[in-house]
Amino acid sequence: MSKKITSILIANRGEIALRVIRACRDLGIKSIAIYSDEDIRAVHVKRADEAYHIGPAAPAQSYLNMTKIVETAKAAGADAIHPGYGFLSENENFSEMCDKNGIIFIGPTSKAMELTGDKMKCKAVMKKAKVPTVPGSDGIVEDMQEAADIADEAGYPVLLKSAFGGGGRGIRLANDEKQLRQEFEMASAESRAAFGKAALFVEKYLERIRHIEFQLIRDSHGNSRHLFERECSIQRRHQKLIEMSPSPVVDQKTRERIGEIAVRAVDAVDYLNAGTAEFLRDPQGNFYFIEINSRLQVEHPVTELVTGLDLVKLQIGVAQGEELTFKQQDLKMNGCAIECRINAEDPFYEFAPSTGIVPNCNLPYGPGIRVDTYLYPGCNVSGYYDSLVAKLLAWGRNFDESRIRMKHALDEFMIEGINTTIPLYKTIMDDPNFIKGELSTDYLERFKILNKMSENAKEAAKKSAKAAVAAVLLQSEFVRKTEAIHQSSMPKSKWKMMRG
Amino acid sequence: MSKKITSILIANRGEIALRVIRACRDLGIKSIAIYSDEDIRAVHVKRADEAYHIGPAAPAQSYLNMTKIVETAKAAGADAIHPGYGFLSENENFSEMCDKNGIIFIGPTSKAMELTGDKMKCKAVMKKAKVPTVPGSDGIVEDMQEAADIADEAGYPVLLKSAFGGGGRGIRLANDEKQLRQEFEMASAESRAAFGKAALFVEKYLERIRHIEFQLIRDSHGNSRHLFERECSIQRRHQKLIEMSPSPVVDQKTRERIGEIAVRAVDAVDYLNAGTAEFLRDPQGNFYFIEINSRLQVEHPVTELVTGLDLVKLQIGVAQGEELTFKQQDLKMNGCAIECRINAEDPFYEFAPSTGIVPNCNLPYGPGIRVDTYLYPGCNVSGYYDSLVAKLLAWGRNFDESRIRMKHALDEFMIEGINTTIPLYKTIMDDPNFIKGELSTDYLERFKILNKMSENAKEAAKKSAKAAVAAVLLQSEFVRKTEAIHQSSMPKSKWKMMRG
Amino acid sequence: MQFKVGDLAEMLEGEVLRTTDNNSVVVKIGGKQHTLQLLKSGTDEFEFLLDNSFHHAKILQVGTAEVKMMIDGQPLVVKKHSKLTEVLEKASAIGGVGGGDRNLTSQIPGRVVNIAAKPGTEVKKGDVIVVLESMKMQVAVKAHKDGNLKEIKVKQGASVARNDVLAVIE
Amino acid sequence: MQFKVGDLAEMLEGEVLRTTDNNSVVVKIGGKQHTLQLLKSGTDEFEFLLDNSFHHAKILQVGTAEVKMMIDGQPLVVKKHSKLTEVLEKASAIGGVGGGDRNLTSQIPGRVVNIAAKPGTEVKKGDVIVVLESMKMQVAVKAHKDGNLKEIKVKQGASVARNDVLAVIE
Repeated sequence: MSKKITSILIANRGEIALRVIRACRDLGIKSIAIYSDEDIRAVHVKRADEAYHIGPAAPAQSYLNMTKIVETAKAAGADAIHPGYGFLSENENFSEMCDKNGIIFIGPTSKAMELTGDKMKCKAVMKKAKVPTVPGSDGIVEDMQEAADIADEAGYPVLLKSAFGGGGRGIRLANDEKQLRQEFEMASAESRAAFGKAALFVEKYLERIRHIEFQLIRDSHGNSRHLFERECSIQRRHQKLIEMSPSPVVDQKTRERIGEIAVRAVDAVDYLNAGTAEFLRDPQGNFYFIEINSRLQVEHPVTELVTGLDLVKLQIGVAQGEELTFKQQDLKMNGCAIECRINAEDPFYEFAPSTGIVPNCNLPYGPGIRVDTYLYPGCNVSGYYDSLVAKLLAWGRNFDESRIRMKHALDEFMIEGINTTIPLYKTIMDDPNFIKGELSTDYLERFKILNKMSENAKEAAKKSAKAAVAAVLLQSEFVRKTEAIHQSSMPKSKWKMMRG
Repeated sequence: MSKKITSILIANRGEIALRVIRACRDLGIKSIAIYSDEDIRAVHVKRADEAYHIGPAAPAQSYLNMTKIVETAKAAGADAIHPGYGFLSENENFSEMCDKNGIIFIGPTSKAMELTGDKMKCKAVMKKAKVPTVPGSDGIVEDMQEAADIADEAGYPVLLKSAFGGGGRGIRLANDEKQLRQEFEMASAESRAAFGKAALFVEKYLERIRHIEFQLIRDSHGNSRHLFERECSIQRRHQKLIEMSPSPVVDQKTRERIGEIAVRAVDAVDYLNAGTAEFLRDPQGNFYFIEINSRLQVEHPVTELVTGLDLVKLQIGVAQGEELTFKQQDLKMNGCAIECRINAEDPFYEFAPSTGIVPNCNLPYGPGIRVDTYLYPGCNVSGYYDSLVAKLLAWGRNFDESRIRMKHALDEFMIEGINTTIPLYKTIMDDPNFIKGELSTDYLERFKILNKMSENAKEAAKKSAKAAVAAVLLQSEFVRKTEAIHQSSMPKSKWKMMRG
Repeated sequence: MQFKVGDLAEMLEGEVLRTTDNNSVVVKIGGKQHTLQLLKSGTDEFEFLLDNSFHHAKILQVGTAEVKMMIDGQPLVVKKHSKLTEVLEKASAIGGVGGGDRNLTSQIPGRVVNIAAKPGTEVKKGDVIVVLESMKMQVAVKAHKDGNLKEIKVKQGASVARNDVLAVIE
Repeated sequence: MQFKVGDLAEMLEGEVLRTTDNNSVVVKIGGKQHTLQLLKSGTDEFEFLLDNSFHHAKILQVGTAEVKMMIDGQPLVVKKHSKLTEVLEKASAIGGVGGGDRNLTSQIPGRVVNIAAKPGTEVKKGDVIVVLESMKMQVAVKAHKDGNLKEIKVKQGASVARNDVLAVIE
C-alpha cells in the first residue's frame, strides 16, 4: 500500500473525471481516461494524458464494466484507479477486483465499504461506538408491546415502517400510543395480506429536519480528521441541490462535538481515505447519524474552499500510504462557500431531463468563483448519464458575500441549447428564508420556491419586454434588408454581418 | 464624504473595468461604463448596467478626456467615479474636477496625490517620518566635496546621476572615492557642455535588488492598515510581469516591521483609500522606500487571494466615508498567490505588440484558479491601449502548490489569433531559480530565461512532431476527399464535417 | 404593429423609424423613440444597446404570428398581434382543429422503459401511457385528454426524440 | 513523403495507409503504424487521438512546400521535403531573388510616430528607419540590410498593418 503512484486510471466521466485529471497533473501523475462511444468528444478525453475506449454508451457496458476497466488499467499500466462518485465508486466488488489485480483502489477497503453499504449492520456498529442514530427499533419488532415500548423510549410521533415497503409506501405516522395501536393492527393486516407476514419496525419521526454531513479523511496509519460540516438541506426528491459550509446552525462548539462523533464513526468501521458521515438534525438541535458515504462526494469542493485543502490530492496521498500531515487543531475554517448543482433539467417543467448539444456556453468567473464542469462550446449533454453538467461555487468571507457572489455568477452563467436549474437557484439566492438560514429538507415545498421562480420569470419578462420587441423589429428589418439586397443584387450591404 | 454611493461611472476599460463592475454588482450599485469607438463590442460595455460612448479610439479623446467623462457622469447621474489604474487614476486634476462637480472620486484626495506624485517632495516627507529611503543626496550636490561626504555616508558603490539625464543616460558608477573624483569631473564637464551647468546628485548603487511592495488601505477617519507584501521582482523594462504574496524573503517579523513603516508612510501624506508603498530590497535585507502608487494596482488580486478581502469593495466603502471594520491584528495571511500578467506581446520577437481579433479563447479554471480578463471569443485586442489582456492567478496552501497550479493553468489557457507572454511564464514556473525564490529585477537577463524559453519551445516541437505530421496528413487527405466528392458530385461524404 | 410579450397583459406598439449608416436603428416602442446601437447583427443573433443598456437576443424560431427567442438569457415568446391572430386564438381556445390534438408527444428525448397502457382501451387525462428514461430519471408521459388509446407508436427499449409522437388518443 | 518539423534535424516519413468508416485513419509515421481516431475534422481544424493521446491542430496556412499550424497550442511549421524544396532553400540561402528583398516591412500593426531616416541617404543594416507605436509601446523598425534608402512609403501618423511595406532599400 505504500507504493508511489505514477499513473491513475479514472473510472468515470464528466466534471469529476476532469477534477481528478487536474489533481493528477498537479502531482505529476499520468492521468488515464476511459470513454464510451457517447463520450469520444468529451472534455475528459481531451484533457487526460491518455484516453481509452471501453464500450458503448450504456453504462452497464462501459463505465460499469468492471472487467473491461481493470483490463484497460492493466494494459495502460495504471498503478491505481480513481472511481470518482457514482458508477463503481461504492462497489466493494470492484475495490476487491482492483486489489486482486495489484491495482490500488483510491477509496476505502472493500471490507469497510461492505460494512458502510449495509445500513442495518452499520447502525449496529455505530450504536456500539456510541454514535447517536435515529431512535427506534434495531430491527423488526415482535409485537405491539415491543413497538409501544420502543415508541415510548424514542418519543412520539413515531413512524411505523414495513420492511417490505419502499419509496414511502407502507409508512404510517403515530402521534400517541392509541394511534400506534390502530396503525399497528392495520399495518400488520396489510402486510400479512400482501407478503404473508408482518414485518414492521419503529422509528422516531423527525420533522423539519436538516441534512448536515461531515467530511472525513482517514489514512492507513489510523489517523482520522474531520474537515468540518456541509449543510445540504436544499434537496429535491432526496437529491441535493445546494450545499454550503459552514451550516447556519452549527457553531464552533457543535462543530467540535459532532466532528468528534464523526471521527468515532469512521474509526468504528476502520475506514480508509475520504468519506462523509451524514446526519439528520432536528429543530431541537439533535444530530442523528444516518450513514457513511464511502466515496468522494459531489460537493467536496465546498470543503476545499473553506479549508484550502485539495481533497483529491489528499485521497491520492492516502492511497499511496502517506500519513496525514495535519492535526485536527491545525485546520481552520475560512469564510463561507456555497455550491449550486447545475443540472440539465427544466425547473419550469417538473425538472424534466434536457439533453443535446450545447452550441455555446459562458462560464462565470471573478473573485471567489469556481466552476467544475464538463461543458464547453459544442459539447454533448447525453441522456445516458446523470444530469449534473456543472458545479458552481462561490466563496466569500461570510455567508452573505458568498451568496451575493453566487447570485451574480448565476446571472453570468449562460448555457445555450438545454434547460438547467439556474433559474431555480437565482430565486433561492434572493429568498428571505434562505438568507435567514431557515433550511430543511422540505425547503422547496415549504416556501413554495417553484412558484416564486415562476413569478420571477414573469418579472424578468416584464423587464425585457422592450428589448424583446426591439429584437423582433431588428430581426424583421434584417430579413427585409437581406431580401432587398438579394433582389436588387446590390454588391454591398450597409447591414454587414458583424462578428461581435 | 459620507454619502451612500448608488451609482459609479468607471473611467476605464478592459479587465479592470469588468473588475469594478463586479464589485458594484455585489454591492447593489449601478455600474456605468464608458467606451470609445474602438471598444463598442468590449466586454465592459456588455456587462455594465449602462454604457455611454465618449469619443474616438485615441485615449486623449476618450479615456483621458476629463471634461467629457465628468459631463457623462453628471448626465448619467453617477454619484462616484472609479478610475481603475492607468489613464486618469493618478491625475490630481481629475480628482479635483470630480470634487468640484460633486462627484466622489474613488481614490486619494488631490492633495495627497500631488504629494505622492512628486518624488523629491515625497522623499523629503518620508525622511521626516523616518521612513528609510535610498541613501544619497537630497537634491543636487554643490561640489565634489559634498558628493564625497554623501558617498561616504551612503557607502560605495554609488551612482552619480545628472538631473538632466533620463532613461539611464548620464548615470555613472563609482566604486571608491578616487573613481568618484574622476567621474565627477567628467560628468560635470559633460553636463556643462550639454546644458550649460552641472547638476549632479548622488545615490547609493543597489545591486541585485528586489521590488517588494506593501498594499495599504486608509479610511477617512485616519485608520491605516497594511495588507501584507507582494514580491514583484520579475520585470521587463521596469514593468512587472509576475507578482506574488508572500515574498520568499519576507518572514513574519520583517512583514510586521516593514508593514509598520508602510503605514507610517501613508499616514505621513494623509493618504486616503487603497494605495501601495513600493520598496527596494537589497541582498543584505535592507528595505528602501521608493514611492507610493496612489491607485488600485494591477496586481491587487494577489492580495485578495491571501487576505480574502475584496479590495474594490473596500475602496468603495472608504469612498463613502465608512470606517475600516478590521484591525491590523485581525488580518491573517492565508496560503500563497501568484499572478502572471498575460500580455499581447510576442516573447519570441522582442515582446513586439500583437493585436487583432481573438477568434477563440479558452480560460483556465479549476481549484485555486482565478482569471481577470476582457477576452471572449471574437473580442478585439486593440493597438490603442495597453497590452494586458488577462491576469491569471493561482492560489495554493504554499508557494509550490500555487506554482504548480499556475503552470497547469498556463497550459490550459488558449488564446487564438495573437501572441502572448504565456510561453515565457511556462518557462519561469519550471525554472529552478524561480522555484528557489532567487529573484531580482534583472531576473530575466541574469538567468537567461528567454533562451530557456526558446529551448523549451524546441522541446515542445519535438514532442509534437508526430502529431504535427499526422495533422498535415489529415489536412491533405481532407482536401483530397473533398475534391474527389466535388468532382464526382457524390451526394454524401463519409468524411462528414464534425463539430467537436 | 402590436406585440404581446410573454404572459404580460399589456400590448406594446413597435415600429422601425429609420436605420442609419453607423449601425444604429431608430425605433419607436410603446410610444417612445429609442436609438438602438447595434453591436452584432445576424440571421439569428442580435446584440444592441437600448437606452444605454446592453441586450443579447438569440432568435430561436420565427413564425408568421410569433417569435421565440432567448433575451438576456431568458426564454421569451413575442406574439405579433393582429385581427388574424385574435381569430386564430379564439378558434384554438374553443377546441382545436386538425390532427395535432390526437397525438401524445414526448416532451423530452429518452428511452422507452415501460408501456403502461393497452391500445384499444379507454384512458383518462393524466393516466400514464409511457415511461421514458433519460439522465437516470424516469419520466411518466401522461394522457393529454380523455379518450380511446388508438395506438402506441413506440416499442419498449426504443429511443425517442423530443416531440416524437408516442401514442394516438381519439 | 518526408517532413521536416520545425527546427528538428531529423526528417519524419509519413503517409496515409487507409481511412475507415468510423472516423479513423490509419497512418504510418516514422516507420510506425498508428490509428488516428478523429474527433473533429474540417478545412482548418483537426482533433484526433494519436496513441491514445488527444491532439488539436489548427491549420493556419497551407503552401505547396510547407504547412503552418498551431499544434496543441504551439506554433509549428512542417515542411514537405522534396528535391525541389532543397533547391529552393539553397537558392534563398545564397542571397535572395526578386524584389521582396528590397522592401522593409512592418512586423506589427501600429501607428507611425517617427520617420527616423531620410530618403536618398545611405543606411546600414540595423539603422532605425521608422518608429511605430502600438499598445503604448514604441517599436523601432530597423533596416534589414545596407543600401540606399530609395523611398519611405508611410507618413507620420499613418496606421500600418502587419507586413505593410514601410520603405524600400536598394
